[in-house]
Amino acid sequence: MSWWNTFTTPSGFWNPLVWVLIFLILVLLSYLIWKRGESSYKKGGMQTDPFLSGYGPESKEALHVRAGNIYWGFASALKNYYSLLRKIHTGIVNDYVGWYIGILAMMLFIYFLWGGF
Amino acid sequence: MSWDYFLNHSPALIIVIPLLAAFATPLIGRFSRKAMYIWITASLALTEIFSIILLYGVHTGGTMVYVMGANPYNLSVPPDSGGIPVRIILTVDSFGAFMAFTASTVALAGGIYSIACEHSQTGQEKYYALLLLMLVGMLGMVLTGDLFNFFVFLEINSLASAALVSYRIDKGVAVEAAFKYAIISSIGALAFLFGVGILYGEYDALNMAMIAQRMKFTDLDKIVMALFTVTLAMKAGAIPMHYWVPDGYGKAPGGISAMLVTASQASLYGVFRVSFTVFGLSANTLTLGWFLIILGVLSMFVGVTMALIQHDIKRLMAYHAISQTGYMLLGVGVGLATLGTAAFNQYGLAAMEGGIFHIINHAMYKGLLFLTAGAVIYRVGTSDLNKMGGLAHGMKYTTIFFMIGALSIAGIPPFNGFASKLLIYESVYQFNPLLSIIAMIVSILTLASFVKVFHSAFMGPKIYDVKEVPKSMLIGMCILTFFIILFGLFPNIAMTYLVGPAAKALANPLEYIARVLGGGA
Amino acid sequence: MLLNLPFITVVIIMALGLYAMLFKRNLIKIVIGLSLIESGVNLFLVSLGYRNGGIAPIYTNAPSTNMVLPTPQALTLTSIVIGVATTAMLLSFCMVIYRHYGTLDSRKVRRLRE
Amino acid sequence: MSKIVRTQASFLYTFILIFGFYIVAHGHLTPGGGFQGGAVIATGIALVVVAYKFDEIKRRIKKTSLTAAEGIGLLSFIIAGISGIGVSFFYNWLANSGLLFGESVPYGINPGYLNTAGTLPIMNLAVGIEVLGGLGVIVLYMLHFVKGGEGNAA
Repeated sequence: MSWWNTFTTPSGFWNPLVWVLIFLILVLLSYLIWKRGESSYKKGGMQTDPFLSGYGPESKEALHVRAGNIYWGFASALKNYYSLLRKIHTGIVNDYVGWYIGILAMMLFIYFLWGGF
Repeated sequence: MSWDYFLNHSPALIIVIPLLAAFATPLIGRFSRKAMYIWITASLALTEIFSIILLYGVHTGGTMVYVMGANPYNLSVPPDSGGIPVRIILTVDSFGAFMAFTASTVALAGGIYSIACEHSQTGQEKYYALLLLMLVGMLGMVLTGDLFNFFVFLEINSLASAALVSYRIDKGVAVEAAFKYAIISSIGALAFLFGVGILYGEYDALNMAMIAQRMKFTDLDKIVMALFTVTLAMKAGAIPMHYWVPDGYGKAPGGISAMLVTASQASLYGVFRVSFTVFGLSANTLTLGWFLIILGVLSMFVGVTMALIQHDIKRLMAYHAISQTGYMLLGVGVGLATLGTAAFNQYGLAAMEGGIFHIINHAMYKGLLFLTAGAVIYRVGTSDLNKMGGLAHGMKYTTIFFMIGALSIAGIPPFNGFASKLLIYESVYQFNPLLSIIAMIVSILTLASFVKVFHSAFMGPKIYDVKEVPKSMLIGMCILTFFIILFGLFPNIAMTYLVGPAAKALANPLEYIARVLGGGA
Repeated sequence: MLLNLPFITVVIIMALGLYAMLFKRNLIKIVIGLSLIESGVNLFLVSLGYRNGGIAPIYTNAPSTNMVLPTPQALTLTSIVIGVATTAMLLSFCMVIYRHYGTLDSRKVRRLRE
Repeated sequence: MSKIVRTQASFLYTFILIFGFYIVAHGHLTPGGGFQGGAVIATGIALVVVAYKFDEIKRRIKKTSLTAAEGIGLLSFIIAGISGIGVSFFYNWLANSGLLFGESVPYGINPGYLNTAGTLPIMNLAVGIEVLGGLGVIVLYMLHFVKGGEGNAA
């Protein structure tokens, strides 16, 4: 196994150099396709503004989605799961110790039951 | 003073250099700030060089044994001791050297980064002394061959880390985090010491090799096994004992957050060392392996789902650190569960290699991400993602570094996270397809959550008029980026020289035991 | 039975310490609980090395050579030193927390959660 | 505190220091050693701190000298360890050499000789200096809040 060789996994292989080569070729291809496109496009005209039923575009500051609103749907779909997790994360130092002691006791129990052979 | 001399004494020198540097730092800092920076950087670089010497020594000569205070230096079993290893014995096998390399690389990056990042803070000489002591703790944990010595270095590590977490008092919130971290790590260390006491009472030995050889696996040993594995898994930040991780990582200064990742991994090393070397020969490794696998899967899933809803940039990354620790526990856990069966050579060893490869990858990219988060906080002054936006206009290099780190943690080729994740997916799929599918879903969610960070912090209209961060912070990030790209493009370098030997050394405790008890020959 | 007495004490001390850490809401009391557990572990280590009728393992003017094991005592000493450092650090954290939060109640010292 | 306490404290302070250094110096012969002796010395500092007003203590005991003692003690300990690196780290090259602390010890029960044990007494001394500095600083900082500081840390 020398350093530039293919990296073998249990049922496959992985060679980053080949991947990068193919990636570069694909980038080149897409550039060529892009180059064949319409070239009369001008920056800064009416073409670039989004069309919102005739209303003027909002300012960019107002359109920026803040972090708290991203994945709102994901969080509200899993509402029960997250409310459980929020309940567990109390932030009280006694609970931190309690979880540790609890898992310790549980593992003692499990090792005694199944770890004995 | 020849090459052989440095090679033979490197296990001690790698611990002594940062220790000496730590104790001299307050004295030098009293005279000149600049001299102190040079001193810190030089000692960290020297430690890094010695970690490479250690890797070379282990690669050419096998497991190294170094006995403190003995004549000659490798006399682990003196002729008049009756076959019992005496004194403090450092035992460096490939896995230990691998961890030492990881720790000292991240410490080098974090130390250089801190020079500019903490420039205006007071009490800097204590900061750097503690930073070096934290490195000493990590190196000692991964290089020692003695359980009590492991406890001492564990305590050095956690005390120094807790003090560093509280470094920026931040209206008391950082101190609250440090208090919680110190309480939970002290009680864990005491539980570990209790286990060491039980083992000493049973087998009259503190040396790991000696205990492993004498192990009879009585009921008392099961108690010790629970104490050791649960404590060290807690210190590594596995769910459901992870509560200190977001607090500690989230409130530490940028460079320290990166180093806390490797500090947790030193505890992870402890889990693996204890389960393979000390208990691996006699215990039921299937139970132990499933314990690690279940912890790993829980950590992966709960960590990443908690990360998705965070709005504090460092807390979010801390939850990702938990989630990535899950991959390592999963990979090595599969290796442990199949240890000794035919399946081990089929896919178990590959799973272990994947888990261990993920350790160094995670240290590099999560270190880089924490450094970029620190850079963002350095310029913007807040860690709340809701208040950020448009930073890419001013901080071009930081944005590029963040993108590299984020793509790497999400397992996008050709960065290094992909290679280790691929190994874990393929080998775990053969063990149990469900686990592998969960791992892939977690990877997708990781990408989703870093898209969120990238969008809300770096994209969008210009809100803050920020400049690029100072040079020393960029150099710190550059060091870690170099390794990410190196291991990404040439995974075989890491596989041949670092990961493969480490996995084999971990899976074969008999060689470790023979080296220590063989009188150090 | 008499030789088991130290081990029974160890269990009682550690149980008391755990009780304090789990159910007491004052941060200083939590630190006290930690110190109690530490004392329990130290007592456990020292009792491990005891031999019936043994004397302290020092050769100066010793009446006999029947000595207790010195290694657990060295371990205990190290653990005590570490314990001093831990306790001092935790108590100074408590002081800073009190100055900024105005309370030492662990139910109120939780600005970090989720 | 009252005048009686203050007089007693400054009288006892010397004796506590002497006793502490005795424990440090005999660390290789009797129970005790660097940490215990240093802790005894730090109790002397604590006694003075309890007895006097905070401003007076600040004049008598300097924080900077204590932190310097801490650093010097740690450095000399590690240098004592490194000095044996020709053979191995922490190698006791002074023992049985006939130099400082270099006398050889007779086997078996003996009254104990101060001039033995090689680098161990040097390390004890270093640890003693370090611990008196470290614990002294801790005591000073903690009592700073109680006595002289902002006064809101009860």
